[in-house]
Amino acid sequence: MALKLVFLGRLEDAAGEAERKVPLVATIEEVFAGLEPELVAALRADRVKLAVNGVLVRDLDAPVLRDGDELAFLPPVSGGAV
Amino acid sequence: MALKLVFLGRLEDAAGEAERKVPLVATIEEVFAGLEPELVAALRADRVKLAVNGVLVRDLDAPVLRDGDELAFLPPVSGGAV
Amino acid sequence: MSGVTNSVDVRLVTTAFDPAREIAQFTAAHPAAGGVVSFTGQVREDSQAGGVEALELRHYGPLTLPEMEKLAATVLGRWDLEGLLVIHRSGTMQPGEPIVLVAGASRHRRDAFAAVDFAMDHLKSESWFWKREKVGGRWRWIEPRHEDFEDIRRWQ
Amino acid sequence: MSGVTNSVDVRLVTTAFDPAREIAQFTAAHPAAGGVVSFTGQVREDSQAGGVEALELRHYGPLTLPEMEKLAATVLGRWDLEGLLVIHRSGTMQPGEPIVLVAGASRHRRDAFAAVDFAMDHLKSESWFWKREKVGGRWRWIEPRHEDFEDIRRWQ
Repeated sequence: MALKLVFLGRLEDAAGEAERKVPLVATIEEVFAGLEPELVAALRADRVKLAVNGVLVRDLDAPVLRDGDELAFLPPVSGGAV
Repeated sequence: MALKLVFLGRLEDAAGEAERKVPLVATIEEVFAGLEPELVAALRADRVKLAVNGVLVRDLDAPVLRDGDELAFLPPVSGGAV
Repeated sequence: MSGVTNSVDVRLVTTAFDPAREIAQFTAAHPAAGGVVSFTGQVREDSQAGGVEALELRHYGPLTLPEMEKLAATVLGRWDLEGLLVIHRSGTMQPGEPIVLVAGASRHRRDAFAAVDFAMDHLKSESWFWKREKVGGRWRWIEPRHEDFEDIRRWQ
Repeated sequence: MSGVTNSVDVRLVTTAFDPAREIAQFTAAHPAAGGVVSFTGQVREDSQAGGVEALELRHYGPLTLPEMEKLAATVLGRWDLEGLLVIHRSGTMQPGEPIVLVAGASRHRRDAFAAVDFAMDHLKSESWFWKREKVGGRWRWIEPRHEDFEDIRRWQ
């Protein structure tokens, strides 16, 4: 019974890894409660978006998590210099 | 002692040929006097331009012609459908 | 409005591709188009010190390609195109390597110009790619730039 | 404003050329450019009856290439380009054959888009080419179109 967290872009540096398995909990708040405070601050930053199983979530409180769910944290996409 | 006339685009059809040698005369009016009236009408049409030795001439009366001069009659360039 | 004969080809690739070959095939595939506009973006070679030594683009599988496909559908609905081609790299690239190719074929060239320009603006600022550059042996993530949002605003 | 390293290559050719190869060489020649925009115009293949069987472009030697070179200089002065390539066919072409290629390389893509778009508008409406088309076995000269003047007015 687990969740998969995916950290994109600079959030990978904040997490120290691109992906992490965590025990299943029901809410995002409970996921955050189990993570390092610095990482939580980075994930909560303005403009970081969350996708659950590839679908963007508007409200962090909304989803009820299930076994095997993939939570992807998406910082703003990079601009192009070209 | 001759002039070379060059007929571009649809003026080639009007002249029946792309180029024509004519005897040297001093003015464009005198050149026209030696051509078929239908061709002169086509050459005098609005927006037909004249280049003498590759230089566009603004005023048909201006140039004094010399032996070997090349007179090119340039109808409007074709548009592109692309 | 897009006709029935138009085609769309959207690819997310993880290895090098050859833009010239893709443009040639795309052009040959659209003989009824009078014109083809293409944009090729490549990793810049910087002769000065401090230039980029390598570039890495990361994508997120469940989002990146599906959103590129949605963008292509938007472009096809907005301009009259015979065909649209979008190829975007992911992974690590060296200077001189192509990153992105967008090509549009249309009967009238204005459609292809606008479509490719629009697609590039939106690929650059909205598509799900995260980029890092290696400069002086160290990797750093690239943040969004103000100009990217300005580029997009032109179309609203 | 154009820098010192930019290059301009303007050609009037009387035999077929290969746009993909030209684009590849042009792109490779400008590694400091982040982006290359190209426009390829080709003789349309029309599957319907009444389509164009052949197209002929005539030019006038003393004017056509010199004016193309002046246009290229104008483009280089107006946008910040690493390079500009203009190739225009003259002579008789079959459906599917390329007529014109314009490519611009720039550090920032907006310059290349605008430069190629501007160059095409002016090549189409102002350069010294006379065109005739063969339809149903008969050649007819093509007159200027109202849209061509409108295209140009956008830049004034």
